[in-house]
Amino acid sequence: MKTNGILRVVTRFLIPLIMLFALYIQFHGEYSPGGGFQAGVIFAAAWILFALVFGLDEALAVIPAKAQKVLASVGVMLYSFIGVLGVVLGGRFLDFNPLIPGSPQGAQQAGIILVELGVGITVAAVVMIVYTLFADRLRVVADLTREEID
Amino acid sequence: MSILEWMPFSVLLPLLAAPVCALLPGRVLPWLLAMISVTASAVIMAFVLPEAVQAPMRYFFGDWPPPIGIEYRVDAVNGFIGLLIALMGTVILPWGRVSVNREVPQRQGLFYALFLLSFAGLMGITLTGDAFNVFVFLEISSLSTYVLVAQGRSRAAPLSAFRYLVMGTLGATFYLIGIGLIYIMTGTLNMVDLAERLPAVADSGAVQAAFGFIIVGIGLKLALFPLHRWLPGAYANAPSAVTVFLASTATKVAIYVLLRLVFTVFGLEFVRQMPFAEVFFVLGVIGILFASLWAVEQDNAKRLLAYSSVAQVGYMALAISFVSVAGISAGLVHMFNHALMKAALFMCVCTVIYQVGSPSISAFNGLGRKMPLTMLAFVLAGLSLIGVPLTVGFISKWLLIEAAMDQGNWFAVVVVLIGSLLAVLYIGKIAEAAWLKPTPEGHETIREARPALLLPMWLLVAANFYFGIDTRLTADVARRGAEMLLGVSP
Amino acid sequence: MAIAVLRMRDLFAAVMLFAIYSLVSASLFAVLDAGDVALTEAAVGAGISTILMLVALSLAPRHEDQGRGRNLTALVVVLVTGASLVYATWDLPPFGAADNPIHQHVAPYYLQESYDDIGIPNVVASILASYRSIDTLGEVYVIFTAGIGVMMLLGATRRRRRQPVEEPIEGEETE
Amino acid sequence: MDWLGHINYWVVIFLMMTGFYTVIARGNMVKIIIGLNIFQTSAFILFISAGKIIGASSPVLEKGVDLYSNPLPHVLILTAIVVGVATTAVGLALAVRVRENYGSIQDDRLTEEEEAEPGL
Amino acid sequence: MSPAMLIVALIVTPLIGALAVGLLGRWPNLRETATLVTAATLFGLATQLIGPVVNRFDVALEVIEILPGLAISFRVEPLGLIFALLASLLWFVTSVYAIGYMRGAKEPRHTSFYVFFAIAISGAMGVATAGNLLTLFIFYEMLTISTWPLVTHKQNDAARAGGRTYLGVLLFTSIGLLLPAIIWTWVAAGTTDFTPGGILFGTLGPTEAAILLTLFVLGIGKAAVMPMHRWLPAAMVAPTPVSALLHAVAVVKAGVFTITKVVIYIFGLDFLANVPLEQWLVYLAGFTVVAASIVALKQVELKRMLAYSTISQLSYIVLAALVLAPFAEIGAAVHIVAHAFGKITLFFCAGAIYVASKKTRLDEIRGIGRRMPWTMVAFTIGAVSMIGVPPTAGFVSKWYIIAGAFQVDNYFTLVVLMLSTGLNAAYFLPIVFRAFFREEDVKPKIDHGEAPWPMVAALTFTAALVILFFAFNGPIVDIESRILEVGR
Repeated sequence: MKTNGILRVVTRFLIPLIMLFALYIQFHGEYSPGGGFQAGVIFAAAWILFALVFGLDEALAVIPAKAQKVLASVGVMLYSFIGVLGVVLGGRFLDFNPLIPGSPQGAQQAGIILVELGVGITVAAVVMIVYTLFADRLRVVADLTREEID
Repeated sequence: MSILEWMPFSVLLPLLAAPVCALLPGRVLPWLLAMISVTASAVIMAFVLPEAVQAPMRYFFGDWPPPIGIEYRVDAVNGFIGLLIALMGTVILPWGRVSVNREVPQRQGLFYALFLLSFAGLMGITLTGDAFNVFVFLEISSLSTYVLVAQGRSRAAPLSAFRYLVMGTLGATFYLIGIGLIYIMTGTLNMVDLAERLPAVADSGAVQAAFGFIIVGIGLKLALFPLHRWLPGAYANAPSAVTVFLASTATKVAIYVLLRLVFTVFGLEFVRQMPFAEVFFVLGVIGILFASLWAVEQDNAKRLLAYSSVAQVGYMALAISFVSVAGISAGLVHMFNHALMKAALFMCVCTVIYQVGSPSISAFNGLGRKMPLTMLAFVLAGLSLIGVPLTVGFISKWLLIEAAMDQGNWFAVVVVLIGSLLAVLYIGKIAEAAWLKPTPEGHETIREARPALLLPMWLLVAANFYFGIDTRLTADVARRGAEMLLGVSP
Repeated sequence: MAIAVLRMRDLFAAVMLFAIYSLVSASLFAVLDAGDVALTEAAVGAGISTILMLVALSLAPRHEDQGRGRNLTALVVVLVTGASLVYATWDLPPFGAADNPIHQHVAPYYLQESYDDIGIPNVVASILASYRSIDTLGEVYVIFTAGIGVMMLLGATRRRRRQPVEEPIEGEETE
Repeated sequence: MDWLGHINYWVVIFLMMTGFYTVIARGNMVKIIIGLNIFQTSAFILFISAGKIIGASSPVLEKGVDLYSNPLPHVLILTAIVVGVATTAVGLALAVRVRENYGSIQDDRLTEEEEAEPGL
Repeated sequence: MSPAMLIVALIVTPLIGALAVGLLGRWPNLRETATLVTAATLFGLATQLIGPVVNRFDVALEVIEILPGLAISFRVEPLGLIFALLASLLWFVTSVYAIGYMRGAKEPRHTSFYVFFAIAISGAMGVATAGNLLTLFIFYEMLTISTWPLVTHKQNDAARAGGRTYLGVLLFTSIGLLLPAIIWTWVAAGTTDFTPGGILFGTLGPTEAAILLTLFVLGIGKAAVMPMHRWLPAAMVAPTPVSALLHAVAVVKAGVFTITKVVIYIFGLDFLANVPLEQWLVYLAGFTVVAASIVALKQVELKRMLAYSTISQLSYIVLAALVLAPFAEIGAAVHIVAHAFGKITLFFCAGAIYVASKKTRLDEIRGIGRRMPWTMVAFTIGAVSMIGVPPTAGFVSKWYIIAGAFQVDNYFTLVVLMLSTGLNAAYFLPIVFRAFFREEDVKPKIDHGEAPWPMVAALTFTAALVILFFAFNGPIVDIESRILEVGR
């Protein structure tokens, strides 16, 4: 697959588009179907496509495994942090109203955007992690069989 | 902050700690963080319970009142279970550290993160007042548990974990379908709200089927006979710390969910119309007898105790099947007591495995002389399982038999007693090997376990006796809880 | 479709059929006014799950062994479950009617009040991220759990490459 | 009894049971996971179809529309789908490990091996 | 010390002793001194209770409520006092004997032997002073479990098998039958306190009461009423001092003591008289008396023969308790003491023979009376007491039982007593005859004399007790008659 020039060109063209689409879904979720989860999946799909076409090592050079792990944690921590912030500012857990005093609607929207961002980050990171690990395992098996044949 | 505002943090603290834990390097820091958050959770629950017994404590997430939002609603029953889980976590973590170091030498940050998730999931299931939220937290705890089980060192560990995953997912989906059906009939997911709206539509096939699906779904999690097939493998092949934690908490939470949904949500009148009591009675009886017999047959000490756990679930099912205050409080007390004794027993067996390297009963030969403290703890906890007086097991048996006699159900009395006698057999099998058989060749160098393993074990053994003598906490709170579940004013 | 999936002994084809099944479900969701769900199902069922299964399959034999042909117990269990569900449906409110109980309680609040409360038109997003945000927090944690779970299960690959066959140690040394 | 109004449910049940059978008939592990997915997806369809109101539109508020389908099932099922994919990922990872340990993912063949395991 | 504190002291002293013995395990002489000192202290403490009980002080103590209305409580009444006195006295004697035996027979693990022995005595003290069924059950089980390591002391295959039967039967009966009986009593009467006159009157129908009584009689497996007697012969694998503990000091006595207490303080004589099937239990006990004697007749090993003799003698006590006549109740209580003195003597003798000559079979002891005159004279005294001939303790108790049977015209009991007296004579007298009046036909492998002196001293002392009890039984009978005085 790596040698197929047309595919590489098309992919190079497609990936930014997909990522853009992901961002659209991420931040437009309030107005149309979509949100953090779908965005995360699509973003990760773009990365996976990249990995399929250009190889896993290339893809890992862009977003290393370590970064994936950190990102996955950062996402949930962001979500939880917003929740705790509500408590710190005198409300309940995941209460967005205290975030921007005086403007409940604005506060709610801010809360939702941040929370969805947390979702998106974690989902994208986890999907990448899972793919990386499976694909990596695949390579190991391939290596092993090659050694056996040799 | 008032105690009400702290209450959800008994779930949230371990949950918040999990991602941090996953990133921490080394062996000490992740453990320390897990330990701190679990202990904090226990402390919070200890403060929550006395207030929750007086009147239910309600916490609205996002300040949205239910049924629009989701609430945590803690009363005598789930406050009690929550405290139990948190306490077990607090005792098991320091014990588990040593064995985890050997069994999961790498990536302990992830391991403890999963442990925290599993713990937080169980706590979340316990405290929540929303039927769908139960499903979400159930999945957090289940998923992390599957992975934890697969960390066992034996070859079969991933296989057992896979079996557990399949059964667990089936159970969760059954539960989901059940919840879906009652949601379709009522339009709400909040448990209290459901309880108010269900009677109007109770006389429909949909609600009856929902009841059935929920029972089967939880029954799978509960390892209620005949849905227990996943349990022995999972318990036997999981890492020691996970086995001990699972054995003392997971099935208890499942029973709690069952009680909550059956009695609070569906309500006593509905339950009386369904063949609930009969089915649970029959399954409980068969479970006690068969699982005890299987336990007697086992040559692997961990499997033996796992089958014993299935039998103990049978006791709880039997207690619930009486649908009386006496019966349900007996069930609740037994839940607490069984956690204490099974955790202690599994700790002893796993300590032996740690020191000797084999779980087969022949490995116990002559250990009474080599590891006297461990084996003495085993015998004492075993006596508790059998139901010898001054132990918690005796209290359980007493209350259970009393509840059965209240109903004039002599058959149940006989079954409970036969169960006890079978427990004599399977505990006796190990005790005899340990104390009366000669030490085999090659075992001369075995020494007593280190204090880090012995102390929590003996703490639990002491608790077995303390709560066998002072039953104010267990019996009183359980009675309150049972009265509340059945809607009987004290 | 589903029957075809389960009769298929070639696992690769089974997975492909499963992907198509997911897409059909997704379009079904879309028809049922569940745009968010449709999008998710398409991304997950047809996308992620399929990719994962394909990768997993390449790690395993592609053809299913000739196992036990029919499993009678399983069939009975399934039929009983199915029958009880059919029994349940007799009392379910008819499909798509606006006066079903599900539409009378709680849901109207969301539809009528959420714009005032939160100010965004996508009610699903409002519920997801605000009204029932603790559920969603749980959901993110489930994903996170799966992530670190898979890491825990398959993460040791790089180390293993050098020592390919690592049997679990049985009967370890004593202290 | 308006059976036309229920036929939708029955299709769902049929799908559900197909998935369920695949799971408990205990064949190949990957197939079991596919079965689980089918089982779950059909349960999702049940939820979503319960939320549908004929003639209503998607629950994204617009001016001039006052009949919307019920948004709550959508939320629940979104969560459930996510849970489902998480389970699938873990399940497949476990299957890979089983395959490495036993060289097979044929579930029905592995039972005896599991029970013979000493279980450390 | 206040009487209530005395109760605590009675139970705690042996435990302290056990601890001391455990700690002193490395120095045998100190260790055994600790045992003896503890035993002597215990007996002293027990005698302190005589005054209060005779003067009708209420000696009671409530420790803690386990469940609402269900407390661990203690109350000393005449029957319990006798049991406590008996057990503590014989513990001392047995300890002296055990020192000789354990060293003479070269048994292993002396320390654990003394430790568990002391714990068992603590259990016996708890049984003796229990104020309700729950408390009694707790200590009853403690006694069962702490004697298991003693029974299996030899740790070989035979010991394991014997221990399995021992624990199996005792736990089966106590958990399977006695515990439900206790809970039933609790459910029916709302209390399990031992109350003069009984607590069950008016709460149970006659049939239910009959079933409950059956549960009690069979559930108290330590009383070894057939068919729950198997554990006693099985326990013969243990060293002889353990047999003494089982047969005379604590275990079987705890069984018959419990039955007597249940009959008097839980059911009440008046209530029981109206219970149908009560007669049936009398027949069962009578059957056990005769059947066990016949089995004893066929034994070839001395200790097994003595075991079956115990089964038979225990049922005397059960039988006497169930005759429901005032004199018979006194007879039951007195027989607990009388049999204890007699049987401990016999076991001491059997042990002495074993230590001195390694002989265990009846046919081996021809002419042994000449080598071991003290032992065999003591044996004769014990045997005569078992048969019930004056001037021995056995005569006193039989006398009261027969008088009781006459009080209520229970001729079945009379016939049983006659028959068993004959049978007792038939299996004991040939031994005595063989020991003294036959020549040794084979020269023994070991040229032996008497056993070590502590053993001889102990058995001489108990034999003397058998005779003395005949002469000075007044105080005991006095105390015993208090039970009935209070009860009526």
